[in-house]
Amino acid sequence: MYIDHHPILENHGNDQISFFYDGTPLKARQGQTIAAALMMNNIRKFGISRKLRQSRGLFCANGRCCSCFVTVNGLEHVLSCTTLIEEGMEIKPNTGDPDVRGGIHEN
Amino acid sequence: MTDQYDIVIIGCGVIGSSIAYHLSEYKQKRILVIDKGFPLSGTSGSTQAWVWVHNKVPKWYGELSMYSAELYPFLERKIGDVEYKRTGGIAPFFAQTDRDKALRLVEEQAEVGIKVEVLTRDQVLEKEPALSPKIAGATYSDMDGNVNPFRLVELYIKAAKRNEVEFSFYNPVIEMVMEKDHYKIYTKNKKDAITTERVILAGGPWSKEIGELLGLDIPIKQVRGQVIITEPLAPFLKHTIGGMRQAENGEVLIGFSKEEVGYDRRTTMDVIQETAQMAINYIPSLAKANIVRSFSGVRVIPEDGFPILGKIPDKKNAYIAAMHSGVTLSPLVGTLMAELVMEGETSICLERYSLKRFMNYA
Amino acid sequence: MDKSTIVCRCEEINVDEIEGAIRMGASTFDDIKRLTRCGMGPCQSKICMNLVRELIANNLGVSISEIPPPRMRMPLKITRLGILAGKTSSSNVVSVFDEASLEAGER
Amino acid sequence: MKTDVLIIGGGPAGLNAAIETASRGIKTIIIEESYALGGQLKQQTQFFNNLPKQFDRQRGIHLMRTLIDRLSPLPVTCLLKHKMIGVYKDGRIGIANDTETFPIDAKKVIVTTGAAEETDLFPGWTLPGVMTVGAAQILINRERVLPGKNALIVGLNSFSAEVTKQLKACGINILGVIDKNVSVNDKKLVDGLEDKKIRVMVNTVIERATGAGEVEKVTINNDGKKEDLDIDLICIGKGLSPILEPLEILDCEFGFQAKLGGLVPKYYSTLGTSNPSVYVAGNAAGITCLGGILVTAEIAALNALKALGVLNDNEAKISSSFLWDELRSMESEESIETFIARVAHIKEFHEECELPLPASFHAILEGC
Repeated sequence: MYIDHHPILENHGNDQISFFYDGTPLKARQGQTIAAALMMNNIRKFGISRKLRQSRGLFCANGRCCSCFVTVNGLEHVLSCTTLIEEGMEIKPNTGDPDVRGGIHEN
Repeated sequence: MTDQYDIVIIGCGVIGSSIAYHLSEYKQKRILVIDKGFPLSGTSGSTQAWVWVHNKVPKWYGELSMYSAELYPFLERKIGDVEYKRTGGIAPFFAQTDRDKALRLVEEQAEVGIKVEVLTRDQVLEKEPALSPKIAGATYSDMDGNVNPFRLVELYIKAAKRNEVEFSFYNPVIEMVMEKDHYKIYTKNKKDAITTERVILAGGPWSKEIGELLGLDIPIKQVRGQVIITEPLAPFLKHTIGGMRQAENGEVLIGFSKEEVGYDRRTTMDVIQETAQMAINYIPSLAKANIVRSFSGVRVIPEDGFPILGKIPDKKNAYIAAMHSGVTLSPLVGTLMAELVMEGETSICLERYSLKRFMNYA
Repeated sequence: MDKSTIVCRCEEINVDEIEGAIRMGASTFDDIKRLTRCGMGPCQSKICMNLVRELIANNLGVSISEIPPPRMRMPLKITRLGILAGKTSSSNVVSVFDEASLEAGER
Repeated sequence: MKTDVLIIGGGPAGLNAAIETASRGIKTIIIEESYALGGQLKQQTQFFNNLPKQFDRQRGIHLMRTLIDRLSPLPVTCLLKHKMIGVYKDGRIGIANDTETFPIDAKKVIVTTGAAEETDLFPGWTLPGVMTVGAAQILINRERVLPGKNALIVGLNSFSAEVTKQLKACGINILGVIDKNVSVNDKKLVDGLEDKKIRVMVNTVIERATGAGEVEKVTINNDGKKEDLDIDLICIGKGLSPILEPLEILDCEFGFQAKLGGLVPKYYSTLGTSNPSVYVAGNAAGITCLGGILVTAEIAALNALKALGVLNDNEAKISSSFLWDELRSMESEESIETFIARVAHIKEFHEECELPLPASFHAILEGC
């Protein structure tokens, strides 16, 4: 959800941009990271883990934990928390990691 | 831990742990393995872990490698799954002039039963479509493969432990004294000497230092190899490629470097960048893969390139096993060294590999 | 604490696996890393470093100050292979085909 | 690329260090991993009262502007979206951006990489909706996005308390702030939260967090008494520790100082490390307050300038003793323990190297 009236900060510009998430067109604000653009659209699960197939999303927001990987315009494993959203970007969740070692499945 | 053993093995890498395991199968001797660090903290934990045969020359060295590779399936039945994969090995070349060299290799290896093929570019690309079309050709053999070195060492140790072998880690050997029918070994963590009838030196690149404790000059060099590793990728490389392979977990390990810098285990941007460039020359599509980490290992290169195996001349009941390609050779070296210690003779003649060959030069 | 709790988010290594390695004699992060793959994933132990050091300290009954950090490896952040590749004059890197002759001592 | 001074990290410490070096005309490059300068100041909406003399009391985000404005006319190159990834054999620093990897040859390197948030371990901490308090603060103040509606905060310290209040002000329902310790030393912290009608529970841990696809429920355990809460956000505030990776591959040694955040690079009274060309400042030199971050940056920059021959001994000595006084006053205002630990850390390293502490430093020691 977008914070329209921030208790302290002035309102952002209203520059909206469009992007696609798994094929669905969505809106974001200019200057947001991909992670924020997704969370603004109530998407918090960005992918599933490789081995145990557990849900993953934003954790550290500082490019360190690598939990927020998404696929951007076909490029896999992009850190969504440090990459800015751009007009027309095609974002896909990171659900396609090969389950090369097997494991218990959970979603 | 008591202080008296029949056999002490110094070094718990892939060679030391394999010898320990194979000796323990006789279930006759009290065996202790000592390591200055923790298993896998040295060379055996920092390797691409090829089980590589086909371009080991001359042919007698190729033959030794072949026998060892053939033991892996049997070894797995005894110690467990070490993720041995006989993937077949491709060694690409970029210049047509290398083709003659490749054909000579085929002839030489054929004499000992190693089947090597020379592939054209199209044949290479058919086997491994991800390889660069700039490749001129490759040598190929279905004997090559790879193994998980972490599982390998861990399972050698576990199997040996089941046979009551004892282990002492983080315990460097500081002094060795040869008395008339036994050795006294002094270590950092133990006040009293450990006594043993026989001692086996399996210190890998540290063999030089360990040898000095017995007054020996072991002719080996330390050669650093740096390896870079990608994030796990969907399986796309079926074969072990000269310089790179895809591990079972999807990571691609890439390494081509050789530097003589002693025991310095650092990695450097210089070599990492060169290795990355080389990787792209081989497999252009890797350009988009994330590199997650690098590591380096200090490899052992005996001065003439070949393993040093067997009894140590002029030292009673002392043995040595030091070689490059310890991963490839570990099942066979373990078997042969155990035979040598227990039975006094080996099923494959090790004369050629004796430390004596260096002493004759002197 | 539930022993199946994940410690290493990337490689999905749990408390039990780490304590198993400690029982085998592991006493540093790097020992555990080699036995379990803990800390070998994309974040390179940035998130689990102190969690694991604490587990070691608790299990061995020593202070966390005694437990050295894992060795950091380049690249410090995940980097695309293509971006890493630089045109440099090759010095230490040889093709495996040359390696065969090297090993054979043909120099 | 060649430079006199390379600064790793464009947060408050990096910016302030660059102001010092660049204002003396020294060629300075800052590399910053993010798309913008400012580091964690980018989302600090709270006021900071305890700042060095040259700064008025102001919000973190405004201080960021102040620093950038002071820096912008100076001869400094800021490389955004550039990260340090390694070191070459000859000591040059390996930098990667979106397209290439290249070396920077720097006479002096000042590492101002800041701090990373520590985490807590409980079943379910990997679920989406569980994040660090710092991440939640970035979302509300930098991104203007609500990370959830009903939140539980784990770990009570001044930073987590501040962010909790900010989350509440944005309309998030705070179900509680829990801490595993039996009591909280800082009564002001607890009062500050309770004044805002936020429940504080000590001696309380998370038993587990669960949810399908994202966190939905958490079981907390207050001294044996279990309670289930419906939440969609858990913020972990376990404190900070210095970011060490770049220092490690630059061969800097580390020591342990619990009050400075655990492992900390060893450094002299100059803030020079065991690598003669590397200095460290800000939270990377031990977790401190914003005032401490800014002053350590000045000290490191000053000593780098001295080593480069830009300042003479006397100038450096006078400024240095002034700055150390200021650092002591900044740090004792917030927590004297930080300053005491810092001094002990420095003393230990000087003793280890058998290098006497400068005379001016003894006066500082006597002061604490």
